[in-house]
Amino acid sequence: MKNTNKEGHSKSYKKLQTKKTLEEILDIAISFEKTARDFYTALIPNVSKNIRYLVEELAEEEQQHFDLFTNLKENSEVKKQLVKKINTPVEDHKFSDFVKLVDLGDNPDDQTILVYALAREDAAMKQYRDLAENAPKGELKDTFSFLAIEEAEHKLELEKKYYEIIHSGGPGM
Amino acid sequence: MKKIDYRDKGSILNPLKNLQFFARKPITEKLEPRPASASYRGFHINDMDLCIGCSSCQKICDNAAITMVEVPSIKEDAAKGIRNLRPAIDYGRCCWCALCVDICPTSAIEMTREYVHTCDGDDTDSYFVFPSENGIHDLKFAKGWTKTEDSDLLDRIRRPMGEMKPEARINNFDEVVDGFTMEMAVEEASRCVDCGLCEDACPAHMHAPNYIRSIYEGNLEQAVEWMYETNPFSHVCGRVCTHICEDACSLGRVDENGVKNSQPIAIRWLKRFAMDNVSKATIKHIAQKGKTHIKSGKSVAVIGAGPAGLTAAFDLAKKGHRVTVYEALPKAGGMTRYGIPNYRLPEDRLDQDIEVITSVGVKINYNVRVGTDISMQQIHQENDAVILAIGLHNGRSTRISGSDNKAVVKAVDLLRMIPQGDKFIAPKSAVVIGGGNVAMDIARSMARLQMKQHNKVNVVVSALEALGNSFLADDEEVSESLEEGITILDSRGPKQCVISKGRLTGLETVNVLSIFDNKGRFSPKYDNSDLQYHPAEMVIEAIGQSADITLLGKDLIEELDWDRGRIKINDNGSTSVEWLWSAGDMVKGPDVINAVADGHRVANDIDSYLTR
Amino acid sequence: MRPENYQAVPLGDSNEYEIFIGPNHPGIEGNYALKLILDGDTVVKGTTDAGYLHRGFEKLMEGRLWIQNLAIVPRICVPDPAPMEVSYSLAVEEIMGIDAPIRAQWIRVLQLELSRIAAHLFTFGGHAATTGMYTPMYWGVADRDLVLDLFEDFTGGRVYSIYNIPGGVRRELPEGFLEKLSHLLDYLESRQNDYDNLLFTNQIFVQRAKGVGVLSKEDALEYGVTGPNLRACGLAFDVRRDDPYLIYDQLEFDIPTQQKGDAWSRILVRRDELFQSIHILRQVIAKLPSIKGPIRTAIPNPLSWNVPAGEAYARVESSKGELAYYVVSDGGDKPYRVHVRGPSSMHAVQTLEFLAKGARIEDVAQIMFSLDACPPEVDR
Amino acid sequence: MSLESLNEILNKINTIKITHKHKRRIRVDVKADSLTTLLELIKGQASFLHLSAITCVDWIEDNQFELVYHVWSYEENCLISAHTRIDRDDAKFVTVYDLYKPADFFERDIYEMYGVFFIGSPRMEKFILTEWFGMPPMRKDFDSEAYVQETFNWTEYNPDWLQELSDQGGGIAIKPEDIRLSGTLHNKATHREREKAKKEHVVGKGWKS
Repeated sequence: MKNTNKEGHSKSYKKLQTKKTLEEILDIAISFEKTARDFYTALIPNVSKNIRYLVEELAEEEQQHFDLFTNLKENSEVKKQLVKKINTPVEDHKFSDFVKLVDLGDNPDDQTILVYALAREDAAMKQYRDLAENAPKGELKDTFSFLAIEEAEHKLELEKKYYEIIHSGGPGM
Repeated sequence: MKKIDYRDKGSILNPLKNLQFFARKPITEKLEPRPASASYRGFHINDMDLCIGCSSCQKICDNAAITMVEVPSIKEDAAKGIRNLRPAIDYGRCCWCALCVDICPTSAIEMTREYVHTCDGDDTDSYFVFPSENGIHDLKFAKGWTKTEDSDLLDRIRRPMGEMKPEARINNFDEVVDGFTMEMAVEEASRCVDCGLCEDACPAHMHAPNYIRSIYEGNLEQAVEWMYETNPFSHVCGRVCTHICEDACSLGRVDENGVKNSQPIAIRWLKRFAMDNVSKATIKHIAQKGKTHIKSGKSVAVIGAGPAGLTAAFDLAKKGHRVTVYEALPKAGGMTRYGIPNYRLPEDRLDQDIEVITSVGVKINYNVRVGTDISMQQIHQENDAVILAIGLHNGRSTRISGSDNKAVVKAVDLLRMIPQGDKFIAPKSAVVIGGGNVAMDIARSMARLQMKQHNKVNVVVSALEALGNSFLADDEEVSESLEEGITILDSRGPKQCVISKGRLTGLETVNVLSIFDNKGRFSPKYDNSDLQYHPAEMVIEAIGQSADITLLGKDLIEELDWDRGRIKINDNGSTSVEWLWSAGDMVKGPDVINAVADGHRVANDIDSYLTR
Repeated sequence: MRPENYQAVPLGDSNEYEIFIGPNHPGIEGNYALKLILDGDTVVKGTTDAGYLHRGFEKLMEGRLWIQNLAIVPRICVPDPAPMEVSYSLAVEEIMGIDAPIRAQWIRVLQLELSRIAAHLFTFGGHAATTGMYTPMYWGVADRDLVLDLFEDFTGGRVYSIYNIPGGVRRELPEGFLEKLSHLLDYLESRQNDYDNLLFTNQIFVQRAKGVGVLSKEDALEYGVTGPNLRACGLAFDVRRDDPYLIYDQLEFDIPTQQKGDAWSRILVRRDELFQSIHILRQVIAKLPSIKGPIRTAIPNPLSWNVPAGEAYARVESSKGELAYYVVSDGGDKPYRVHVRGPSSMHAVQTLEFLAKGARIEDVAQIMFSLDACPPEVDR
Repeated sequence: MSLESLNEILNKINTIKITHKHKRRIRVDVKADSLTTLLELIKGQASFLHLSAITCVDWIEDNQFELVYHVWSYEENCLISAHTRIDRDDAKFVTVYDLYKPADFFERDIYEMYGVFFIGSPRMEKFILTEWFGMPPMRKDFDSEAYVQETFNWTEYNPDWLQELSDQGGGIAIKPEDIRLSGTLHNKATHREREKAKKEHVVGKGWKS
């Protein structure tokens, strides 16, 4: 399996930049989450059974994002939460930034999967952040900021998991 | 003073002198309780949060006035040494001597200045009092008798453990600590209040109060007997145990509202003392106790001759089963041999533990790597049950840039080489990434080799965690490392291994701003602008470890159930595959005593499986 | 021989009959009884009946940890508990081969002398009451209460101080304690005239007490009499001076004596002793602030404290006389044997029986009280 | 009197063992048959007039009673403790009443508490334990705590707070007599012991859960 992270960035960036409404942006974001979810779901049988839980959790988390964005699009009430979220930004801890990204290969180990997922979230976060910076004030900017925060949050959670699995020997220790 | 003459006839009018009292102001005392003095021994109060339920008050009570009562709403926490027992006092027996106050290890129980209690007729129930922070009548009275440093009855301070001076120990792998003398051991043992919190906290539930008592009585053989009831790795645990027991010890509680300075009993060192002072022959004899001579006809294979595997093997062999242990490496002990340096655990001590275990009839096949030399299927076919206890022998890598250079090595691999006797040339300078005990082990081993070979120590430990706060290694490991000339750079995150022309030149790190999130979960946060460079000929990664499960083969991996990366086991160590059990580090994480406990659990379950 | 509603029993054809004094006679200090055979109102024979307060302390102590016994020993003599604690502690310390720090020894002296004052104040009243005078009893008890206030202040308990521990004392003196003590001593001294007028030179009392219960020096020695009772016969013996313990050899005090050996002599010796105690306490007040240092020599954790095998006979001078604890250890965590030698065991039995013989019935109570016997020392 | 001359007097007893514990305490150990001679000697020749106490110690494992005579000299300011041992099975000894009148009290006390009969003592009869007909209670083989257990009942309390705790599944866990009367302080609070106790108490009484 080829890692498509890097080259995917500019393409999707342009795609998003042209969108002008919240709904349009969310549609794209939803499609990204769907792609990610499908990617992880497809990966599940390819990894050794002992670490399958990692990929399953990743797929599940992407699904949650998918649901969240879909919900956001359809439900105006939820939009209030969007504003609330923007006011509590999540900081990027940069903990995993120096870990080298390698190809997933046919039979990736847990660390490779985590690093891959982290890189993916990092890219998404940065992309939304850029878009938010370049967007004019208003709903559009807010939406991008929100998405950036969502991705940052996911990255942070993954980093905690990364610390537990790689740096301390396993979860719950 | 006026002398009174015996011949004094006085005057019959003498009493009349007292008529002057009509002119004196009468003394009137109000008929109400007078405030008691500041150190009055009145009714008890008990701080429920400070109280740990150790029941020392009950033991010292000379009138048998204290009953320990179970309070279900208090959460028990064996590892922290908290029981849900609290004292209730029978004021029909109490004599207000305050010995309970003076012995309380945590200063939870105290006395107030309240001293009046009345009740109707036969309402004697009101004499049985369950003191809380508010006292008998829920009235806030000022404190009376509380413990002072003078009145404290407990011996709070440990007997110091002598150790080699840094200069003396830095160029060799001799054991650092001296161990107790008989006198010191007896004194240390005498400090014990026999609360048993240690026993509850110990994963293997070692009968620490019993063997401490035996040591106190000078009966070391009996102490060893107590130890072998629960732990065939008593030499090992006497030296390198994580001593959860000592964290639970009621004498180790320090609290800003309670006792300011108190040290737990050196349970681990006492165990070491007893083991070192009983002959191998006697220990072998003790280990035989309870061994059945009836052969069950069943056979069990154990994969991995570490503490978990061998404990299970020990138990099963004593129960009459034929036990074969497969060990990939040339000697037994697992991580205790190939992970722990000699200066902490001399090999001959470990050898003795192993020898005792094999003496009950455990057979170990060395240099047999399952999956390569013999297949899992074959083992399964030849045995009724199989225990997988292979530990965590794969070191994790940071996978930062340059970490694939051959001068970047993993600590577990290096540690394995040192006792194997490999001729290892230490680098003149090394950086260790990691802040746990493994990092300290390799750093200190490296320092010793450097001193031996180059006469100069140059080891830097770079850890994410902050010293004195989140640092993972034990305090004594840190302080001893520092004494040995090792530099510890805490709160540093590895950025890259700097490679120049294919050669490693050093490690670049960034600052770690914080380590915990607001829920106390590890979540390191980097400041990439704060860069540091540590030149080194070698970078040693000592972060996490994982189990090498390839020996299972694809099919078995697929057949087994897993739990977040580890083989899923039930409470008895049984996996989802009927004939397979798993124990030790690979399922519970690295800890010797946990592995021993696991070994017992698995052995018990297998025994009942085989004899059902 | 303890019939309820005891009636005087005529003995055959003689003029003699038997009566029973006690065990709760108001003229008796504590619970014990005297069986008297009377001829008219003259006592032909008196026999002490003890055991009403037997609580088996010596047996109890064999079943309790060394330190737990500290809560028991003061109970052996309620009016004067401090010497019990100190004596027990001294015996254990001797077996252990340790000494209490100097400061603790001074504080112990302070406690002992205060206790002596309290005990004597108690006795004055009791003795007077046996002659029908009750005011000294009210005064004595009221003034004793002021001493108890101080006990409460520095030991945490009014009567059972439980303040000593082998190796020292449990607590530092509270701040300002010595000033308080000094005030109390001033007050007690100011009361001297009152007490003298009311009791010691009051002819109503003196005439009743003079010549009653006369004990010669020889008889006193023969019967093992000690303390004020012995000193009232002219022998200036005091454990504090002649077998000194703690820091008594550094203190200056007189040993008051009288020559006649009767009830009045005995109460006069006690009166003088009270003022000697004040004199000693004044010295303690002057000296104690300059004695710094710890108040306890460390002993092991009491739950596993084995006192090495050995024995010690620790004597102190209580308000009643020679008090001694004979403690034997077999190296265990509890005493193997504790023998309490209370001075009253000599005074309340053989001496009393000796003095009662030939006495008049109305003097018996006074004789009992003038010996200042503490019956639980007999019973234990 | 000098220490030498005192030693000289003491050494008139052939089998004596003298230990000078400190300046005013001398311990001597003599055979039972020379004890009276010893006391006669030190009273008559060394002014040890005051019998401070006689103590009996029950050395049950040696099957012996030890009698200790503490005698004090007002002149020498010195206490001699004379130790002797007698057979526990044949608990008889001669009185020293003729030498020391207070022996009456002490011997009677020992007779009552240990059952040692003093031949010639004026009052070998009941004194303190008038209503006691059991074994002399100070003997080591008399277990007073067991006697108390058999003879008396413990007060059963059931205050509201205890009822409340019992309703929650808690209640009395370790009774004081479990610790105090077991003859050892061995802890009953470990999980192991409590689980064991719980199992035992299911059928028994008193366990509230």
